[in-house]
Amino acid sequence: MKRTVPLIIVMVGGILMMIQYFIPHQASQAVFDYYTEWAPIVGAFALVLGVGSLTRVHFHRIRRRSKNWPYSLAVLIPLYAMPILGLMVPVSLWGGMESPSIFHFLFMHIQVPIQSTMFSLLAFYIASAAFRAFRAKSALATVLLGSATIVMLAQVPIGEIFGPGLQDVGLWILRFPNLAAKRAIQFGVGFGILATSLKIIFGVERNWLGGAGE
Amino acid sequence: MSYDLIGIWVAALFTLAIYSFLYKENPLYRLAEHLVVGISAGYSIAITYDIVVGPKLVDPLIAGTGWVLLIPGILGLLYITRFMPNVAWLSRYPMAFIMGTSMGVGFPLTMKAEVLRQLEAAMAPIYAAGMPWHIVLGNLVMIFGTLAALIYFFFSKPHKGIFFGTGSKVGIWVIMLGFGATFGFTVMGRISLLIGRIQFLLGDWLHLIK
Amino acid sequence: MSAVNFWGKMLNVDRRWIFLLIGVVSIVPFLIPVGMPLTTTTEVESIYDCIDSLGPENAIFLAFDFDPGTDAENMPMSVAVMRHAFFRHVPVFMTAYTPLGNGMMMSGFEYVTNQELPGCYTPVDYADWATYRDAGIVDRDGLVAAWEADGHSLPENSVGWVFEGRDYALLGYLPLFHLVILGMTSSIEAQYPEDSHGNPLVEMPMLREHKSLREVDLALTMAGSSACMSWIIYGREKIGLPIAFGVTAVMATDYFPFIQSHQIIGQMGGLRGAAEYEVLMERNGVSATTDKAFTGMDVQSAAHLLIILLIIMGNVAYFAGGFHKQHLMKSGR
Amino acid sequence: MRTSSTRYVPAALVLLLFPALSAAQAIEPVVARDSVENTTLPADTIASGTVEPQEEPAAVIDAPGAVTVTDSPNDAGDQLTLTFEPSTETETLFCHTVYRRIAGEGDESWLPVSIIPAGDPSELVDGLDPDYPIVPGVQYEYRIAVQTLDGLEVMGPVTPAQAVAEGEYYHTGKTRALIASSIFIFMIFYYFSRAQRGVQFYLRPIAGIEAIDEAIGRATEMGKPILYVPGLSSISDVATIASLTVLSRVAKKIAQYQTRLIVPNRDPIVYTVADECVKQGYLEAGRPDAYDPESVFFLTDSQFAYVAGVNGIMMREKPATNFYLGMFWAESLLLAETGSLSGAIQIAGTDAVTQLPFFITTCDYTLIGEELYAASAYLGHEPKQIGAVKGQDACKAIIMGFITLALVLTVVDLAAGTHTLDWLRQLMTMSVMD
Repeated sequence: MKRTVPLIIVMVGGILMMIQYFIPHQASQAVFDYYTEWAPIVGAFALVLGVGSLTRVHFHRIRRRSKNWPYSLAVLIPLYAMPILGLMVPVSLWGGMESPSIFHFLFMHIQVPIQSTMFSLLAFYIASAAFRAFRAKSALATVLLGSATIVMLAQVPIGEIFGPGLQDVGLWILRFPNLAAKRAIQFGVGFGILATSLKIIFGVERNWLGGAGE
Repeated sequence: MSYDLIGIWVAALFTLAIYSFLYKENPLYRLAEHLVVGISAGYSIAITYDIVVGPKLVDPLIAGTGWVLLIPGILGLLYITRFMPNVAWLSRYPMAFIMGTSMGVGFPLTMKAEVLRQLEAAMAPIYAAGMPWHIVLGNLVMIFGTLAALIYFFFSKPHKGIFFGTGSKVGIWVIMLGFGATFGFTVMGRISLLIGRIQFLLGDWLHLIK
Repeated sequence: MSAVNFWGKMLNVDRRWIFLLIGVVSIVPFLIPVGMPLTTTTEVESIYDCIDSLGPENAIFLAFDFDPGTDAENMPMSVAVMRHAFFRHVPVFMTAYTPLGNGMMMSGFEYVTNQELPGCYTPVDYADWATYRDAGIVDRDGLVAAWEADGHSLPENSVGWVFEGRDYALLGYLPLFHLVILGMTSSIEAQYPEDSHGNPLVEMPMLREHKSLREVDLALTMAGSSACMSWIIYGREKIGLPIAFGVTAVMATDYFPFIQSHQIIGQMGGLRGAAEYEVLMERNGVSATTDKAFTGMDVQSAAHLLIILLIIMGNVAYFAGGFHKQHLMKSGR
Repeated sequence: MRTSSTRYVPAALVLLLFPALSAAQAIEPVVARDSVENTTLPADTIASGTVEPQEEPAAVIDAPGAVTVTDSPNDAGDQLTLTFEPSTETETLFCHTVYRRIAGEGDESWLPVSIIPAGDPSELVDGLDPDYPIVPGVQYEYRIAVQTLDGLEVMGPVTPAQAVAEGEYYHTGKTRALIASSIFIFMIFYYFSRAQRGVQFYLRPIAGIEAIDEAIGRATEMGKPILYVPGLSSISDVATIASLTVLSRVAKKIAQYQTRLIVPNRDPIVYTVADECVKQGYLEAGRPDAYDPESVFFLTDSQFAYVAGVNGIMMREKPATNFYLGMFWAESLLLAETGSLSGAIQIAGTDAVTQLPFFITTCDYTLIGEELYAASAYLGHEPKQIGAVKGQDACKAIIMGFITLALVLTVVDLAAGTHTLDWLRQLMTMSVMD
């Protein structure tokens, strides 16, 4: 009941959908139509997992008054305020999801700038690592850095001053050797994904069952 | 002050709060970091209810037209049991449903789109009439490079001898050329993100640039 | 020994100085713009040509498959494509792969229709032109004529009208989006009974003309993650839907095999790809000026030069200082 | 298929351009120039000849001819394929309209299922339009009308469909995907079963794996701890699973050498599993008493705060060896940079292609992509995992075989002027659509 039934569901669901692909018949199509209708509904609830663990971690921090606990309020308050303001309060400056509203404001003027700025920090870190850590320690690392330099120059207008050929070389690297490497990796990754799918469908890989008690 | 103007000032404040981390970690940075976690999760809940759970589950149920939807509805609700230690195992049911079916659906399609199609494209002719030399060279590099890189990721034979030894050596060189391209593009991407923020700060906020 | 110390000190410089350096290099070119010319590549040109060959009888999908984190890269390309489609009067269906992408879709549309910016488009809400629709005026030219005959005139900055349901539809986010793509191959309306403003799709003229993905001429996915692959696996391979990618630079190199295998018609990679599109639009008179992506290219140039210099200096210091001999193990990769 | 479907676009447009007209047609197909002259004739008998021109002798145009209906192959019984003889008229012909009704129903049931502009091929797959679905097993009747540029509509004869839509039980267009999938599944299960029967497989040595022992030994000599970062992703990530397998082996080695281990975690579930792995490793080494519960811990769930925390550990504890195995995003760069400055030996491994270049340039050893999976099978000694690696290898060998064959054929073609490569490619080519 606890492990066997989920394993059966995975196996039946997986094999059914795999076979379904090859059968165009209306009965098979009906199975598929039910699936496309139901899966988003089930999938939508998966959000509960993330929200639940966030709530649990931060609620504990507040209750135990652990170090920096007030920041946990900064997680929990918007977490619950957003859906309440967006869905339950009538459309006004306070409620609703369209601009202007608190919901829209929190997303557009706090979430978006913070998240995009977070990622832009990496420009600084990459510069620092360029100086302090990227080493041509071996022939292979040298090839990597060389190819990177050519591509970096070829991608920006200033690359032109190093001669018109540089851009062509950069594009050539992208279109041929890069393509070869990525295609080979893709074959490997593709087979890896397929093998993992098989292992999960046939119950060889059961790690995903973990973390929910015995 | 208008809604948008306040918005730009608040956004600028938080942008600077994040950048202040470059100097030193500080409370303002930490506040911003936590806020973003809460807001993005809260936003996802609201949107998911508004778009899926409401119109596709709750509305038909209230209208009494979709009793069969109770099945996926209840299956979905079982996710909540994850937080009740005694019945946490029930949360495996919806997971099993989603994982099994999506892997089953994906299997033949992945085989077709990522393996067979790519194999078909890898079997390209090297030369066609009127092809310039660098394309022909490129085609040769592409075909031999793919083969060599595949040899590098081949684990069943030792990397010795002409075929496997040379092959894997050429393979790793081709892979490094490819990684060089990735490296260059990654640097480009990170700088672009910085450019986006500077355009916001100097343009939308301070109006120093157009 | 003192030489080693010098190199060692140099390598161990407080990295905040390097942060400052990159900050300065990224700001100065904005204040002194040069506008170096940019050459365009076939990967981007083929997308441009494809959209340029379409008209009001066609339709495209513009998928906002990215989160705010990659806004700076994906938004300029989305905006460029949207403007181009509006210019050619090609109906645009807009979707999102994630809930946050839904917000990006709204923000992209708001940017293109921001009446304070020159070259904007003026949106007409679905409800606002209901009377014309009821009167059966749904073709574009007739609609614009009737709308303007009733005393509506374009605002100062605007270059054209866009009618909701005729020229664009904001469909938004749905979960398990790969299944949504599959479902839309037989019917768009079955997946999206309403758009994100709550308008019924079934009445929209653009949906009446394009009921499923089979009747759509191109899907562009603006992606910051491997979400774009769903369009290939579930759209392209199912019904042969033509796909174009607009991806972040970090991912761009991975998708060259798909261009060669003709699974995608073209690809815009990062800010540079968006800048190329802007250049193409300006060159062909689609827009009066280039936009943010092209302006950013000066900074991109300067920053790339700086990073390359830093790599060279770092390696010189490393090898001159003899740090490469320090590791006792046999040298690795 | 694509071209035939896009042709509905202009067709539908026509419908919208003449909403009144098309509405009238839907209800009562008539043959008249304008609505005033509408004479509702017995629809089934209408042919072009019956129309009497009212004013100046207008072009009386030929009605379209016979309709041939066949069941579409490879569908769910919701499509019919139509071909018809188009009207011979070329000058004033505007379009053909295809009407359909269930056999035996009245004239009011005619549905204008498709409009085919003049000049387009006179064939159609009916049933793709979600507004006019075809029900499997139902007998339909068709008729084609022609419309002239000046709005005249002339009806063709009513034709009962010669076929009824039926769903098929096998999609003949998917045979290649079926063969490929079957070969793959067979290979994986073949090696599974061989591995389970105890066959020992050869796996080539991987440099990074061999360095693990050396790196642990070095840390022991120096009396410094070892840092192990199991990636930042969740437990469902294949890379995380691989990393945890490696971790239990590393923990076993460390237990033998009695070196200190530090494992900071970002994901709460990965943390619990990692803790179990380390405990298990110590147990297997026969030193459960040496296990320090403080060594595996949950740091924080926020990406950059996690990096800051790990970097702090690196600067304070100065570990002799850093392992970064698992799934990494942007933080790879920050971790590896700090590690290289602290002078540690670094061994990295991930399947995140975009992060690999940073690891390669900053770390001493890097497991590239699949090498990480193989490493976990290698170290984990689980027969099925090794079997899976072998099965995937066999499939890669097939791919290599095809590419080599194509290479040979292209050379043959160039030398002999034949087209053997085209032949091979056609053998592989699948229709773009299902």
